[in-house]
Amino acid sequence: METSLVLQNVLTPPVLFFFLGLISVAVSSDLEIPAPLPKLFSLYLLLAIGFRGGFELQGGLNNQALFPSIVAAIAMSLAIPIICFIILRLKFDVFNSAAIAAAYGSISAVTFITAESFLKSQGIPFDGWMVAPLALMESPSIIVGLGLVKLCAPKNRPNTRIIKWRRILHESMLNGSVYLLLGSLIIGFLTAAHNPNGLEKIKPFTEGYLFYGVECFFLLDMGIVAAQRLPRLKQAGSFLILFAVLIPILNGCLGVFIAKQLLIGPGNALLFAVLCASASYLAVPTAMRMTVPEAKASYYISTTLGVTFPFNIVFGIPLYMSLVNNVLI
Amino acid sequence: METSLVLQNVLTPPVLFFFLGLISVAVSSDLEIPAPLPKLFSLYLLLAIGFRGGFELQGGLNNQALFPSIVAAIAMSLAIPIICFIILRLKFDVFNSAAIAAAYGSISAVTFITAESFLKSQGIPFDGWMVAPLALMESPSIIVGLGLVKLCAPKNRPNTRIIKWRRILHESMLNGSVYLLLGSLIIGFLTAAHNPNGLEKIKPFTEGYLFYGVECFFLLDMGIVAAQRLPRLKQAGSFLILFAVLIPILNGCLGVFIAKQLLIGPGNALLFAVLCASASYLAVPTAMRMTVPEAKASYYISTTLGVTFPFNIVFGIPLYMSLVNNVLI
Amino acid sequence: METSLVLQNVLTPPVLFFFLGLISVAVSSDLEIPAPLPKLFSLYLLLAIGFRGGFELQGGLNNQALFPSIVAAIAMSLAIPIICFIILRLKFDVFNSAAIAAAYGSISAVTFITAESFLKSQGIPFDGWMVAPLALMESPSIIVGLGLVKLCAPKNRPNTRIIKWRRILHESMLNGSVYLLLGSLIIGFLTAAHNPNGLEKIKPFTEGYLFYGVECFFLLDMGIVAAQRLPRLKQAGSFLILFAVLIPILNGCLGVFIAKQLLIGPGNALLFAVLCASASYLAVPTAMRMTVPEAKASYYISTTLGVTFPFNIVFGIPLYMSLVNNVLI
Amino acid sequence: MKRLDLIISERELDTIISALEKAEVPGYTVLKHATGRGPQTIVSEDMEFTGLGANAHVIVFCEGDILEKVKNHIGSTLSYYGGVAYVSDATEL
Amino acid sequence: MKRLDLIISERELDTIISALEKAEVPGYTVLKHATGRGPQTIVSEDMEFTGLGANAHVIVFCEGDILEKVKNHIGSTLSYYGGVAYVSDATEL
Amino acid sequence: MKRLDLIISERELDTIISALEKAEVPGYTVLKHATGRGPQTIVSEDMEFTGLGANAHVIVFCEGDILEKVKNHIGSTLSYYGGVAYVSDATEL
Ligand SMILES: Nc1ncnc2c1ncn2[C@@H]1O[C@H](COP(=O)(O)O)[C@@H](O)[C@H]1O
Ligand SMILES: Nc1ncnc2c1ncn2[C@@H]1O[C@H](COP(=O)(O)O)[C@@H](O)[C@H]1O
Ligand SMILES: Nc1ncnc2c1ncn2[C@@H]1O[C@H](COP(=O)(O)O)[C@@H](O)[C@H]1O
Ligand code: NA
Ligand code: NA
Ligand code: NA
Repeated sequence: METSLVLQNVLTPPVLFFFLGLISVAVSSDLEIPAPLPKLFSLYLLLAIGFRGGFELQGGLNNQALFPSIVAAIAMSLAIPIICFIILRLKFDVFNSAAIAAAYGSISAVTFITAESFLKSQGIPFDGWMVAPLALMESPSIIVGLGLVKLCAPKNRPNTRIIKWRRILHESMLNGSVYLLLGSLIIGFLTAAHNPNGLEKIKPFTEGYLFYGVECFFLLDMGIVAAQRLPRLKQAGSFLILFAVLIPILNGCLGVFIAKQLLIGPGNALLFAVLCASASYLAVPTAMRMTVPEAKASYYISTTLGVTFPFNIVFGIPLYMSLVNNVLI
Repeated sequence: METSLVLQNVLTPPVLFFFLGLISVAVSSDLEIPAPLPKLFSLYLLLAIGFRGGFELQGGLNNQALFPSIVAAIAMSLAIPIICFIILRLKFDVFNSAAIAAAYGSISAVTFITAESFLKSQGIPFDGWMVAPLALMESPSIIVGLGLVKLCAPKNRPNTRIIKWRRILHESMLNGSVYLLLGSLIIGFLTAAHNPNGLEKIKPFTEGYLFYGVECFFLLDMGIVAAQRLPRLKQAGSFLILFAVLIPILNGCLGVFIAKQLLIGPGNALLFAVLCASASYLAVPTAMRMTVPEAKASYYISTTLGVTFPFNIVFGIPLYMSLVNNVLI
Repeated sequence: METSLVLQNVLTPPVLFFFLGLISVAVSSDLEIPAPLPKLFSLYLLLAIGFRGGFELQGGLNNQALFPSIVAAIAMSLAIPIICFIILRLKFDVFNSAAIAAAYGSISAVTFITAESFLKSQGIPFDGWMVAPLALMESPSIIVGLGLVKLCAPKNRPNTRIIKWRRILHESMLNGSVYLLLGSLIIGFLTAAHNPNGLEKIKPFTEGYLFYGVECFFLLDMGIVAAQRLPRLKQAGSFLILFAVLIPILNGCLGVFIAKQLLIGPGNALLFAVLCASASYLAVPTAMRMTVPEAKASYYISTTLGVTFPFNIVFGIPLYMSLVNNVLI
Repeated sequence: MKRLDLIISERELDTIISALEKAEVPGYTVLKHATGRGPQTIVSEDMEFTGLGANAHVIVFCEGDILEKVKNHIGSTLSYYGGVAYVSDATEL
Repeated sequence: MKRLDLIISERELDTIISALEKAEVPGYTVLKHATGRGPQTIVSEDMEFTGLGANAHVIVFCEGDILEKVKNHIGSTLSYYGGVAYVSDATEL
Repeated sequence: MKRLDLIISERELDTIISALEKAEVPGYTVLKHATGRGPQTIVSEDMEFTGLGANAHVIVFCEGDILEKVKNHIGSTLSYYGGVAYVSDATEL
């Protein structure tokens, strides 16, 4: 990996604001973005990327690489939790292992957005419909995670805690973030197909500088949140911290390798790798909290938000990019 | 009414997001737009349409149709509550009848905005100063509603509950939403008259894609709110539900008929009909809650938000449009 | 001072919205901008002006006037608190005098922004890097204020209340507002230097109409807040009210006089005068509340927000402008 | 010492606060954005944007004799607009 | 009269409210956006955006006999998801 | 069991929480964005944006003997910055 790539990634406004947030906690400034403002940013980003994904999907329907990419993405979101589960079982019980594993099978939309910004500032083209795989990777990993609990949980789990498949489907498909993302994708698709006029009117809202600005703001907040998670990592132990750094690298490599088979070009390949490497802090934690209360929330949240997210934002993206450059070209 | 018009209306992003909100409650997703974000959207929309109305009014001062339209609008907002009151008294006491009647005499700014979006996507021209009638229809209907209570309330209403005219004027003119709308209208007017430079700078904020995007977001929330009102409608009974569907149709027809006399063209005619047909969920409920606590808030809120608003957004607008097309042309 | 300048200033949208807020309290409308929306506006404005200042600074590095302006600004933020302290000691104890004095040595970013809008609507050019002096005037005045307490406080101040220099530096440099402003400035600088591509993408977010719109919204809120402070001014007494009007005039004159020596042109001169004349309601009150709890918050907040801020917004800016015109030309 | 818990609509908050001041309470604390159900109404968060507002929870720590005065001053507001008021014992830490 | 203070996660609020309704409480008040620490978890404001939600503080004023019913209905939720429930005395003002 | 109600400025929240942890309370709940008036200051919502912050209402359910420790740890903060602390009786549901 060329260090210049890392530097070029770090010197984009979103990543710089992420550092500003990190540092504010380190020097104990009282900078704070009070609730529900982060929720506003998060809702907006999900709506915007969903909508954009939808109309790009409409335009990309004829693209040969679309369908294989989606299938590969879903396959990865099914496979990664199982791999992670096996590794995590070395140290953790079924509940914690399954919850953490599900988070790594799923994705982080903001990591994806940051990767897109990186590609843009590098002038590397990519396809907008890569949002479709993103939108379809949340649910499968939740299903696998909860399925693992259902199958592997100790037999003496009390009756009240038996998970029903109905419940699993509900949690995986109707979680607010997943629902908004998929819903906006469908709306974008329908609008592109039937109302080009309406599309023109809403496109600048979902793509223009407002998106970039909100991305910066949200990363500022994520910097604060990530830094606040760090002290709680001590509890988690070094095994988990190592896991949170090595697994994204492993998954990112896997992603690059698969992207090569898909012949989707270097831009899309980076995005695919980032989807594999990133871990969810929206849908999955919520679903796990509801159905697997035995798992410690601080484990699956501190690792994804406190380690994997910053790692990917700062080092992961340029790392996977240089992998893509060396493997694909 | 041509079903194609309904479909064209439904396939605009704002209406699609409204459905997304409705469905999220139906399938019990946990999608939520926490307070005070809806307030932010609502404040922004009021400020923006008020300001836009003000500068369009400045440009339209010479338009012959302006003054008659305003007079007709005020007349409607005085007449509709009386008609509604007479109908509602068949089933409800004076307090509930007056409160519901006042809501239907007033307007819903978001229904108006949605109608404008519909006109734009249909390529039908309309005048920006139609916001002036909108801004002037809130207060009169509140005055009529409270006047009806003052005149018709049973004589044994306790002394503490006697409404003073001063209070009525205060509630009708200085309600936060009315005040912001009228104030922004005046600011827009003054800016257009004295500071064309400042006007150019703020116009994109009040008209551009930000407006359209916030409209989508707000309708997403309104979908959630409307769906949450539905269960409470059972209490209200079928008379009220029927009322909430038929009265907008009646008022919409009246509106189209009057618009024909005003010779204001099909675009403006639709907007006028929508003003008549829509019901208030901002200023009127607040004023009624303060001055007529005997009226059940769930009646006047559930009907306007849970039935009339969705009806107008989805079916009403295309219905009035086809009426306009058949009556005016 | 020509009254026409006042009128031209008053008839800009931001100032009109400020009046709309003031009046809403006067007529007791229930218009309200609930927390944390004002915080959102404030964070956005700080981030945007900081970022803009940063990249303008990058472009203005070769400008001869830059360095002298910064030095003069810091000197003023050190001198003004001492002057104010001496005057205030006539009536107030050390704690209150120091706290109020520090506020007047510091700046109000929104007054600065309003002055920029005024310059733009007058077509008078100014330099974007004037944000750099702004960003560097908050901390020194806090240091002077707390230093004055440390030196002049009665010897019988209990041990727990002894202020440590470390604490003073922390409060003055790492206050959330100062930190965000300085941090965004550095990010803007770095982006301009290393990532022109990223700069183009974020510039419209920090400069475009969104900025102007949020400025209007924030001034609407400031109008409400200022008017709500007024009743508490009675407690403060006429000495303080007079102080809050005369001191900005004095400081503004001083500012114009110094700006003349700096040869920075009329636009920059107005901005410099406004920096001197305005008083802080963000960083300084927070720092004082933490370290000098003996000072009455209602004194330093009511004067800055309730008197000096409105005075500057409405009369001060055109007054300093006409001073600039008469002194500089 | 006594502790008074008042739950009323945010729209009546100013009236209630003035009444408390008239009764000369030593202080009070207000928590807004409360929701709930009473014998008369349901107050939900999703209606806050309309201007109807949510409930406010007002806490007052004061001597028992002040409570009588409070009762006189807020009684009419509570009976007109609804809301509840409960008293418990409390001692300073 | 008794006063019941329940502190639970916002995610379980609907379940708890239904349980209270089943126990036929005369009313309740909910304060959301509470944070805190219990024997099991730390709940902080900065995680609200993820959908995990903060805590809710539920206050119920009711007769003592209703509390037994409440206990039966909410017990399983509390033991499954955590949360605390305390009772004190209260009298109407 | 006892119930402790603390009302302090949000700016001192971290200090107070550390003090509670040092006193080894079993848990606590925090409600931010409280406003109010005390003998010394008025805290209103419209100043929150400046960074002054509003008040926080901290609730602790704990055994009586822990309260003594709490008192020792938070006393100086309360007397320096203001705020109130009251105790009532409570029993687990
Ligand atoms: N028994 C109760 N326990 C707790 N809160 C209550 C109770 N009754 C009413 N409330 C609160 O007081 C508000 C006003 O009630 P109401 O008098 O029905 O309008 C409700 O929205 C609840 O928040
Ligand atoms: N002793 C306590 N005093 C006050 N609040 C508590 C206490 N224990 C728990 N809580 C609250 O109850 C929530 C749930 O606690 P837990 O049962 O640990 O999940 C915590 O987040 C606190 O807000
Ligand atoms: N008697 C009281 N009852 C309820 N809350 C109080 C009381 N006194 C003070 N407070 C609260 O404690 C905060 C700090 O008060 P102070 O000690 O005056 O700074 C106030 O803003 C109120 O929210
Ligand atoms: Na992944
Ligand atoms: Na109407
Ligand atoms: Na100054």
